[in-house]
Amino acid sequence: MKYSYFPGCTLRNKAKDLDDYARACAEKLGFSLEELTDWQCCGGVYPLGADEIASKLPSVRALNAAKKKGQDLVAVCSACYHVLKRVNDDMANVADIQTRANNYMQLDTPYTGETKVLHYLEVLWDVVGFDKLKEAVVNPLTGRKVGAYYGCLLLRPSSVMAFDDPENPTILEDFIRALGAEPVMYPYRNECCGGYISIKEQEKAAGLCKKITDSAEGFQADCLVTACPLCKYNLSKNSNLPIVYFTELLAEALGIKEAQE
Amino acid sequence: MRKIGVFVCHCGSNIAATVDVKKVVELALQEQGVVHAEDYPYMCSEAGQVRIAEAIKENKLEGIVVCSCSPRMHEATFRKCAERNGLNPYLVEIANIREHCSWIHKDMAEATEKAVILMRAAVAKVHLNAPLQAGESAVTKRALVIGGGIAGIQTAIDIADAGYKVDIVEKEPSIGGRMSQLDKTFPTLDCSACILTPKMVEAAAHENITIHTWSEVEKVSGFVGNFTVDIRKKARYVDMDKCTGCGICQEKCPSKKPLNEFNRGLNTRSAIYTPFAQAIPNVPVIDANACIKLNTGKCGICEKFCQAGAIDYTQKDEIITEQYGAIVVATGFDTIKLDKYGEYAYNESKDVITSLELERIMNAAGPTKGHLERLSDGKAPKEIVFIQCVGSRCSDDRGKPYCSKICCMYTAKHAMLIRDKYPDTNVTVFYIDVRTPGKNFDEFYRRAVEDYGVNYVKGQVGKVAPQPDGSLMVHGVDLLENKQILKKADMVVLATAIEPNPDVRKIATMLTASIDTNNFLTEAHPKLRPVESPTAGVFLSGVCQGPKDIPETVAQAGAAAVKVIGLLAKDKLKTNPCTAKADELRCNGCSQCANVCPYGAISYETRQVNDHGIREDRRIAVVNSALCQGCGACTVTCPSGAMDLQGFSNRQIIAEVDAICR
Amino acid sequence: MSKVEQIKEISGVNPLKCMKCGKCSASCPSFNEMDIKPHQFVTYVINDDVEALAESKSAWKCLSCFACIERCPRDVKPGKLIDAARQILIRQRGQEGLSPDEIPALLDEEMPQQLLMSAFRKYRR
Amino acid sequence: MPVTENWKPKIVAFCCNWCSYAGADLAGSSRLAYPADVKIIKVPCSCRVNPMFILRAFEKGADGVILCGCHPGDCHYSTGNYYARRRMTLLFSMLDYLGVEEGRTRVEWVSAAEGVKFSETMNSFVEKVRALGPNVRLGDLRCKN
Repeated sequence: MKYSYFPGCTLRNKAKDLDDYARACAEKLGFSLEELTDWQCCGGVYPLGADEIASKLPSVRALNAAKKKGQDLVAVCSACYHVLKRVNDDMANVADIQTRANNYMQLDTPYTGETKVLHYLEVLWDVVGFDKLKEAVVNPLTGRKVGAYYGCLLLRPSSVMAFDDPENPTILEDFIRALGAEPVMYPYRNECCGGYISIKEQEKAAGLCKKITDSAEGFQADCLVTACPLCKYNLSKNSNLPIVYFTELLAEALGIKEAQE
Repeated sequence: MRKIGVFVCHCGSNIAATVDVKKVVELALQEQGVVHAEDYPYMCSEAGQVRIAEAIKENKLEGIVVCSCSPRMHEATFRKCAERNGLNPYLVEIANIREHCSWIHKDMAEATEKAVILMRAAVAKVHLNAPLQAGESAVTKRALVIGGGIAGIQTAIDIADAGYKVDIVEKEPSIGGRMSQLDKTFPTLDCSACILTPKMVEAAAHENITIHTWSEVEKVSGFVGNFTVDIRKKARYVDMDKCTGCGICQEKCPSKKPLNEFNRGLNTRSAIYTPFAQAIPNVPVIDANACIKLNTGKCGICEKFCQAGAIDYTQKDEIITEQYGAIVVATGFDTIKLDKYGEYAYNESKDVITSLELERIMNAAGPTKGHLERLSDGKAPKEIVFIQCVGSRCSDDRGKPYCSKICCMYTAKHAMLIRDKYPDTNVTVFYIDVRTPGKNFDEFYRRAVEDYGVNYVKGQVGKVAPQPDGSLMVHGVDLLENKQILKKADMVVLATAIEPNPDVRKIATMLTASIDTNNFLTEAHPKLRPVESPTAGVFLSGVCQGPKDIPETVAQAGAAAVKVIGLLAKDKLKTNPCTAKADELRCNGCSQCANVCPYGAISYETRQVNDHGIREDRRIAVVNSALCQGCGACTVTCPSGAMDLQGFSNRQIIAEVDAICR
Repeated sequence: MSKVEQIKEISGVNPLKCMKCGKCSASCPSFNEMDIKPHQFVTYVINDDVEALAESKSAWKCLSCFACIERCPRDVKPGKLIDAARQILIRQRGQEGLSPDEIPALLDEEMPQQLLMSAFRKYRR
Repeated sequence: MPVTENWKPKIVAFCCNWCSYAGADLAGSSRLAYPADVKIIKVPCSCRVNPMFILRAFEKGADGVILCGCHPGDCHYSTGNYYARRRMTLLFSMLDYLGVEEGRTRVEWVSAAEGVKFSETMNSFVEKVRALGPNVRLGDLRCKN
């Protein structure tokens, strides 16, 4: 199975781990990620305004490129996934945005939301299957107590993201379980880490992160997994609790991490 | 050419403000056959009807058209008026120039033009109306009440007291319904069982009432006065006549895993069970899914211990067929599922409960024997938070758009009872509005605040977060102080929205009773006929029609009973004369009409016909006008055009089409 | 078009649907930093009080975490309203929430590009 | 017929007595506007509508015909709307064959509680018929003055 792959700006440098492990694990699990040739940054945040068209165009280009290849479009970074999926929804369902974006793009055939946007975790869940994933684990993470940190962007708004239950998601917990570790349930796993606010208001972000990591530690988590470089940055900066990308954990369980090191 | 009169109603300013009524009158007089036309402020008023009466007499009118409100509102009024004055009531047509015209258009010229066209269509139709005579049908003097909660019980008792037979069909093993699950009732705090049980006993003992518990309505056919209903009596596996209700079977039954529905699944029960101690009938049922004997053939312990020999594993479901003149729907409600409200951690924490679950916890017969304790660790909660409007007043796809009406009052009740019995327990209520319209209701709520020190906070809760120490962190807001509140609670109670019992959809379909987008049954008129369904002979009692508390439910139950009694008191009912009729010269006896008739109203007979001088025997469709409900399915199916519907004949409808397209 | 009309247009939100339950404010992680709270924001738009919104810090404090949008029982989406107000501010020159000169001092070694991108989108045109 | 700016379509709406006519009443009592071009004919059930009536309307110059009944499963007479649906499917495909555009005919289920839906349905239907312009296909010249 081949997927179009949108790595995103951060996975190209600061979050290279997230990217490398994702690709390596994909090969091991029998699917491959073909990076789109000339993708542009998604912008990091979804432009909420109904009249913001230009800032949605990079996503439309990526979506259209995947459409031309006849592939689903996979993202690993929560923010890229969020932006791509919401722009795609606009292109499928919001007539005004659809018309105006297509007017800009001047495509041979207009893009109307045909591409399916998937998060890497969804590929693991829906295509590979967590039971198959479990079988592929060579280095089960037995005894590790891992808290899933979802943050905001994977889950909300659920009407568009339709990723998991927005208040009590389970996909990462199931993933952790498949790798042989013990998932730790804690209530603030879908609360905001502060996001972009940390550029100007470190203390604000620190407070929010502390609430999250304190809660996870209270429930005995050894570490947290996340899919978002910004969440990882904020949480790591404000806590001693190890924060790892879910792909790193995956690579470790599949025996890829050691091989690469 | 018939002489037609046209009467244009102003409806005060409802019509006249948007439709030029004088113009309608003027143009009506130009229509063929119209010999009289006039307008009047309120045609439906006594004085308006007098004008119609005089016009009928003076002009020897042979048909009238009233341009007014919807025929659903006053067609009957004007038909009666015509009949009193010697004009066949079916020679009256209504042009709906209010709901379908003046109320939806703003431009006077446009509305007037439309009103004129609607008038013309009605005039064209009435020229072709036939004088019809309503037939008569007998009334079966027995009523069916579907649902044995307080609504159904009260309706049944009231009908039975008037001397008519009533059957109650209840799908649970006992009558009693939701009210039997409640601990205390507002605003008097009397014990629910203490006031309900006597009613249950009264119903059971009443010579005119038959109770079918563990039974469901399976099929309904017929029409007002003459319903035929199949009732499935589910296998109880216990002989109702032999059982003495001693209860030893329940004590000895080794299968103790099934969740106790009566206690909202908070504890378990045996496979053979009566839902609660005061159950009526006091005869247990065997839960076939959980019974070891029925599933494996082994066990049989209940049979061994039953001294009365009442256990019968061979029982099968039984279908009984009964005749009724009237049917009352009293199917009640349930609380909504909370799966979509993950932020309140209902599925994550045992100490987040619904208010109905709290009723069971507070009740002496409940899972904690009436002690207020946390279901997670059995500890007494010291800090309780109530959250109002969970799933009510929502316009998203998670909840219900309506106010559930009872929650403000029962929460005040719970808060007060807890503060009274456990004074060292703090109670906080997060509310949006406190709605207390009802006798002694606001006083009751104020007592909770002023005398019992319940802490009411105006604001909602965004999240309930279970903490490592087992407590619940409530993230709320106080809108009056304009600050966020973090409250550590031991128990959170959700005032969960109520919704009609999910079975009501199936029942409404069987009864062809209409239902609204929230699954509440629709009334014939929201103000003036609140206990009648638009389907004749079907009546509404209790929450199936809309959220209600107990006093309102009982009042409506009585009102529904009165309507049933009024129906059953009649020996004969007038039937709708707008029935199908076959033209014997055109009918070729092909049977296609009988195949589409939902009422089995069409049969065939061989009859001698005189077809333009040729006499021969032919097989001809005959419509039983008592059974025909006038849908018209047969008229369109008939390949030779022999079948027509009186009152809505092909010629009449075509005349309307022509008038509109003119 | 008035500013309030612009806010409604950009956000696509009908503030009249609000029943003033406060669930947005109960859910908001930036509540304490906001001078006009999320639920008040809706009322200010209804009351056409744009000056107050323009002077308010709230537009810069919203994290776009979408908790209010997710939980709002009336589908009002206060977060979209706040974002629309922010849009109107940054579309006026000199009103941006972040100037390029400030940035070097804010950077650190670990900071992901995503943060810079997001911050630029949120604070500037 | 040339389309003038003042052209108004003639639209016939057949509504069943139990659901859709009541839905139209509710649209009225809720003051939910729709164009005056729509004229409603009450029938007991959607199954009373003979395809002949619809042909007649087009013949007499109607520009659009819409049939409204109870939702599937909610018919007052149990099954009438199913018959209506089947008949209209056949009729509409025949009309399409004859060149009467698809947008000029429609079947819609509107319950007694759906005043909003009734109004929205009529608005969108009229808009569609307006866009199509006057119906010229089945108009019988003998019916013109």
